[in-house]
Amino acid sequence: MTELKTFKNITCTFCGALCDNIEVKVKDNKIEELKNACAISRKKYEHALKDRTSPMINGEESTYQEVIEKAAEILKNSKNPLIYGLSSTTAEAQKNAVKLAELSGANIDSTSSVCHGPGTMAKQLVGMITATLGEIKNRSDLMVFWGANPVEAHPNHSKRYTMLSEGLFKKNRSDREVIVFDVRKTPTAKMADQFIRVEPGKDFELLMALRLIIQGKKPETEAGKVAGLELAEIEAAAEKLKNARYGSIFYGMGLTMTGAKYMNTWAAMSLIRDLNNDHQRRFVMMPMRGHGNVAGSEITMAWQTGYPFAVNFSKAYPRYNPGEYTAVDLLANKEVDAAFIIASDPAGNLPKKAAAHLKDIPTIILDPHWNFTSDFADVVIPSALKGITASGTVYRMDHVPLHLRSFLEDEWPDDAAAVAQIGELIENA
Amino acid sequence: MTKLKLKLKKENPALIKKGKELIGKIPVEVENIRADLIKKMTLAEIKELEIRAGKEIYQLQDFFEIKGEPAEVIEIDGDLSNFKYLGAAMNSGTIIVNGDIGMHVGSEMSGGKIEIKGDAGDWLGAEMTGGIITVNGDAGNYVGAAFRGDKLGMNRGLIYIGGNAGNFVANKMRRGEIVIKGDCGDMLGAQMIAGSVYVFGKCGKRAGAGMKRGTIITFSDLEILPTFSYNISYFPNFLNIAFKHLQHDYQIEISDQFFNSEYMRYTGDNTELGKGEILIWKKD
Amino acid sequence: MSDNNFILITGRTIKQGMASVSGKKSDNYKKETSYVEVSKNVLQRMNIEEGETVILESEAGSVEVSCKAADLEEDIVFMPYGRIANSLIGTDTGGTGMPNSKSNVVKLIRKEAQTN
Amino acid sequence: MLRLKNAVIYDPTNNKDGVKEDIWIENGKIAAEPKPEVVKELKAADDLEEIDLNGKIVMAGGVDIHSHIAGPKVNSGRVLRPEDHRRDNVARKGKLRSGVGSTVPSSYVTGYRYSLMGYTTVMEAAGPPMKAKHIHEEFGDLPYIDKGFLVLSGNNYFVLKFISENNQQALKDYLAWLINVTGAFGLKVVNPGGVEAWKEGKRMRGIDEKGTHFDLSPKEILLALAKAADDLELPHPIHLHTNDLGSAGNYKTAINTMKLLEDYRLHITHVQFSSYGKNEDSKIKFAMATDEIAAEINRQSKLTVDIGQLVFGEATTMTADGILEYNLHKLSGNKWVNTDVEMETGSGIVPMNYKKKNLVNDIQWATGMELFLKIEDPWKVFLTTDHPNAGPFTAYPWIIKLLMDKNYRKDYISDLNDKFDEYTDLSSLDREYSLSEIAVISRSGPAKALGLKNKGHLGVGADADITIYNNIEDNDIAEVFAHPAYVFKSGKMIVKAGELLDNLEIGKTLVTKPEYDQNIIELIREDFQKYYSISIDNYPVTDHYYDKIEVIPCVTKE
Repeated sequence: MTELKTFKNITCTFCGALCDNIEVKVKDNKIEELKNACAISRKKYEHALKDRTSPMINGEESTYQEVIEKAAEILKNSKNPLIYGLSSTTAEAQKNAVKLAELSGANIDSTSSVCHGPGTMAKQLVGMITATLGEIKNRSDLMVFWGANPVEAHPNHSKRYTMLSEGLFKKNRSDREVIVFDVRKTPTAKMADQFIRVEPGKDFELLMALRLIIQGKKPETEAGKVAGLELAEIEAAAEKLKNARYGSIFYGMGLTMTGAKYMNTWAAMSLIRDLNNDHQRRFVMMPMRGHGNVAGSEITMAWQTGYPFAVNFSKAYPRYNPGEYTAVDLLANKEVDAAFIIASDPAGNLPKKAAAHLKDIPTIILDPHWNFTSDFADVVIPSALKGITASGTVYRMDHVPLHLRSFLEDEWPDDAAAVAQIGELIENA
Repeated sequence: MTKLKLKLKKENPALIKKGKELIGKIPVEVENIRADLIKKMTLAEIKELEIRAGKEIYQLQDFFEIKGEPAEVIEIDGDLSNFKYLGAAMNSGTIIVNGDIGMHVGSEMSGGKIEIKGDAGDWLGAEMTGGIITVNGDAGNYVGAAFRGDKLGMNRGLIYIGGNAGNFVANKMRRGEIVIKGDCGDMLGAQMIAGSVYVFGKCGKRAGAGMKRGTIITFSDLEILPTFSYNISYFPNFLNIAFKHLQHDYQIEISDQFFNSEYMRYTGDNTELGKGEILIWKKD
Repeated sequence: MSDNNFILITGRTIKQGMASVSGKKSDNYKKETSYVEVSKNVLQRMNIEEGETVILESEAGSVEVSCKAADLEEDIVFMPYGRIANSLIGTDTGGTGMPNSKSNVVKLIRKEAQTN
Repeated sequence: MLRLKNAVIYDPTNNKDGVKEDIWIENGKIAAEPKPEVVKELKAADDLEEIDLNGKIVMAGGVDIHSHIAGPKVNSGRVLRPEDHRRDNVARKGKLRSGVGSTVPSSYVTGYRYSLMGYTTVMEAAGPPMKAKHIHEEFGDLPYIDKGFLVLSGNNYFVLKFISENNQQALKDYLAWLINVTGAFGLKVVNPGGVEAWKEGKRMRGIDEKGTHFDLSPKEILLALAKAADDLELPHPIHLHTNDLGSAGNYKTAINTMKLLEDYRLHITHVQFSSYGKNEDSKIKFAMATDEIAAEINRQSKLTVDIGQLVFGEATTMTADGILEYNLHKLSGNKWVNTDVEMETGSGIVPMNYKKKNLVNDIQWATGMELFLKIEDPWKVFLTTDHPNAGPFTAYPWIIKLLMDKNYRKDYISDLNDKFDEYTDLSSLDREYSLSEIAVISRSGPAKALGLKNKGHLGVGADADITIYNNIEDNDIAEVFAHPAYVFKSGKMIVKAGELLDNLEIGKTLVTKPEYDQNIIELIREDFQKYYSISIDNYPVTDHYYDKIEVIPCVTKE
């Protein structure tokens, strides 16, 4: 029997907040004790070693080497494959995946396209004013959550980085005003000083009205209302934004998935830009990134290809176009003839009819755990657990990189190794 | 008139099959099918013209039965809904498609004419700088738009759509005219810089969002953004001239009722320059 | 909007999060992703009991889920993000790559009403 | 062993100005000429490869002292600008990875284009310490060239805190610790105090004003940092982006700064952006101050500068100086990125298009040119475009042509704004750079200023980073420098006949490891744990991030 070993400052990879203060006690390759983990993180660690995948081809058990070779064969023989997922794996695996996409003339897209990709598209139109989380903790006197519900999606976010954190200049909750804009009174809204209910799908109109007021003009509407709100209410909200010295807006899927989609974020980014026009006032914004390393998927893809997601390699160089090379579109239009899913579950997470095409074409999945996609995948490649049995790099929602240390043993290689091996087989074929 | 006639083969390398069942189609990129280039080639060269399906390179004859002779006019039969970049960057000549076509038709074209008898995909005439595109059926999103990150969309030329169009029509448009006989989707003329768009059917949400200059003319009611101002109700003479120009120069039918008629004028987007205008026809 | 049409908001819940990391194929994941939250007033108006199975129908598909009363505005219904909610989401991204995951219109139908 | 025969060598470090000699290469280094009997043996054993250069020009590989090539800011610039890449595609070829180019190229293409131009060492000019892992990750995908990065240290909480507490020892230890844990090569100082002011919603002018929470003037910060860098014997002194950068009349701030730090080693970067006068009577307000700046540089003995030469056309401005980018955004109306990095620094990005007919752009262009021509000693002034701020690095060959050929320069001026001559002296400057002087400003000088003793020259023991150009008599100068005939990196041929060989390799990461008192970690731990958002234990760049590394020793006193 081995001794109890303690690992401090371990990074949890569940969400984009990447809390790096998890304490784990390990004995006999098992987690005995966990500290500082949120409810979701705790479940994640508890479940880590259960429900593990094993090498499978067409529903038959196989060997690791065989599944790797089969994956290479499928990608090589495909005319227009899709590589998708990436946001729950390490930057090292993401880098290798881009190389693999290049080698196999594939389309490569991350879950970002159905998550915060629209924010990145908006950034390409107007730019983005942002900060690292610690800066917001230290300075922000007004925190706005727009279509974001971190209490349920990023449970430790408020304690570590926002409302309840201790900062350099802002010490506690009473030093900060908190406003939540949302279509429903979420648990996050319940923690705020003010909840402003936005009519569903009308975020764009409200953001544009706020911009106008901040520019010193008046919105015009026949009904005297915008997004279900009286003009006076909107003016009062604008006044609060204007009174901030270092304001911050955290935005979630409530902005990126609704109505005007990326143009919502464009409007929000334009609002933030306008708010910075007063010399005394700073204002920043932050996407509430969901998956642990979804930010990393955009970062690694960008330095290798110049583009953040939705990249196509059929011409042996990268091309970019969300709406064309994004997973939902490629699958819904039935344009791809093979798919390699890396650390994701499109059958669970994409619109059902898009995921359905995966059942028709050869599909490979690389994931440590069984999920809805591995259920029908032609090839299942098992993998080590990021941040538990595998090391690597992850990028937080504010692009701060963290190194993952492994503290348990695994029988399977990690994602980075699997992807690299498939790439080598294609390259040397 | 001499013509080059292409007919899509029923069996072609783009088909994705599972056993005998057709389960999808690989995108085919045909930017080499350009009237201005083909007229200078021999038939033998045309047959071997490079065409890309996914990562594989094929020849034109792998996909099409080729008839006629090298000419300034190309006529294509078949369902080309998975074909992209037809006539992209073309500067003269004519392409006629008797069927549907995919994305990027006539993008960056500078002259010539493309006629689509069926539907067209997204990015039709994106960043075009001249020429005429007509679509009898529907068109997709980003008609006459700017590509991702670019500053300027369509900059001269005409796009006519007989059916409906998708979202982001005339996105960042700089110059030229777009005429849509049917409805269009959301974000019409978003971030438009100049030029004119006519929509005879209904417009989706947020028309003119972030527009700087330019004119959107519609003939049915429209939800106006709070960042636009109601300006005036008047009889714009310039519209009469514009309609006549569309009738004479492009043979576009325009009902008499729209001439010498009253229009409501809104200006915006007031968060930007505010010099764009939306004209809404006032039914008597 | 007609009386039983609502905007479907899909989103994360802490229990859905906990369940999703505890095995996608567990009963618990199914449980945490197969209900719809509806405003109390709407339930009352439609004469639906809490816990009752209802049918949600969108252009993309339809699902049967159980009903929860919630402190919600009457124009929306809420479902935890997951496989079942995704049956209701269409694939048209409008050229953006992003489907309408939070702005789909769904029709809420009492299952009993239908079978009867 | 490799022998490059019949080379015409321009190696200013070793006083070789067009000397016809052979160059011998062994184990990646320049070797002494072996004795005849050894040559015989090598030949017999087929261990001697010979390339006849037929009188081609040979210089050490180019050294870029200041360029933005990797890390969070550069990458954010890539994401920001799909339009920058769309028409400039590089397809996969052999082992060479694909990518995109233009002003913010992808990592692979950045390495290719430097190599194709004969540059073999590049210093990434500014890295936020907290995101250093990202820089090193990108370095792993940046082929061929040797590279290092300068860590931002002019506005860091602990820097400002220790200076305000007058604790020079702690400052020195902290800086040394920072360089060690971030894997940096040296210290970058950007608008000291001014970035903190930007975060606090304040504006500071000059170097005397105090304004921020820390109640320090830029002057106090500059003195403390310059002293610490000297005391640590860093190979490269503080690398300074001056206060008030980019604004009309800022030359006074630059000169005050130069005078303030006269007794210390100092490198002022992209000095072109710090050399503007102000003319209240003129519509554009902008004026030249190249006489004043050049005179001060000529007067000083330790000071070096690089230019940051403006290039007409597309550029992507990016700097840790957040307020500067805000100003550029207001000026241009272009898209604007700002990222404040907690406890350390800021940053901003704005795309720009410099236009030939724009008088302000013309003055900026002429400022760079005039400084090149008015600074007498080429060992004090280095070729940069502050890539991609004033223009892309791929413009270096064109700038070299402008410096070497006064007639070309005059022709070029005729394309600019009609009023050009009313605002500038450039038309009256007749100086032309010699090949030797070009070798100084593009390799020997920067290598010396960086303290890289094995770079920038072709003496025995130097790294065999060698660039071979066609002669300039029969060819266009810009063409010669844009397309070297051969490039050798660490003794291996990587470019032949203007084409990259497809043997993809990753170069070395250059770091320094100054010594410090370990107690510094305990001294900063409490504030770090409270006010950073990550643990201090997760802050250091671990060995996972280094592939090939070279530690440059901290010795400045001979």
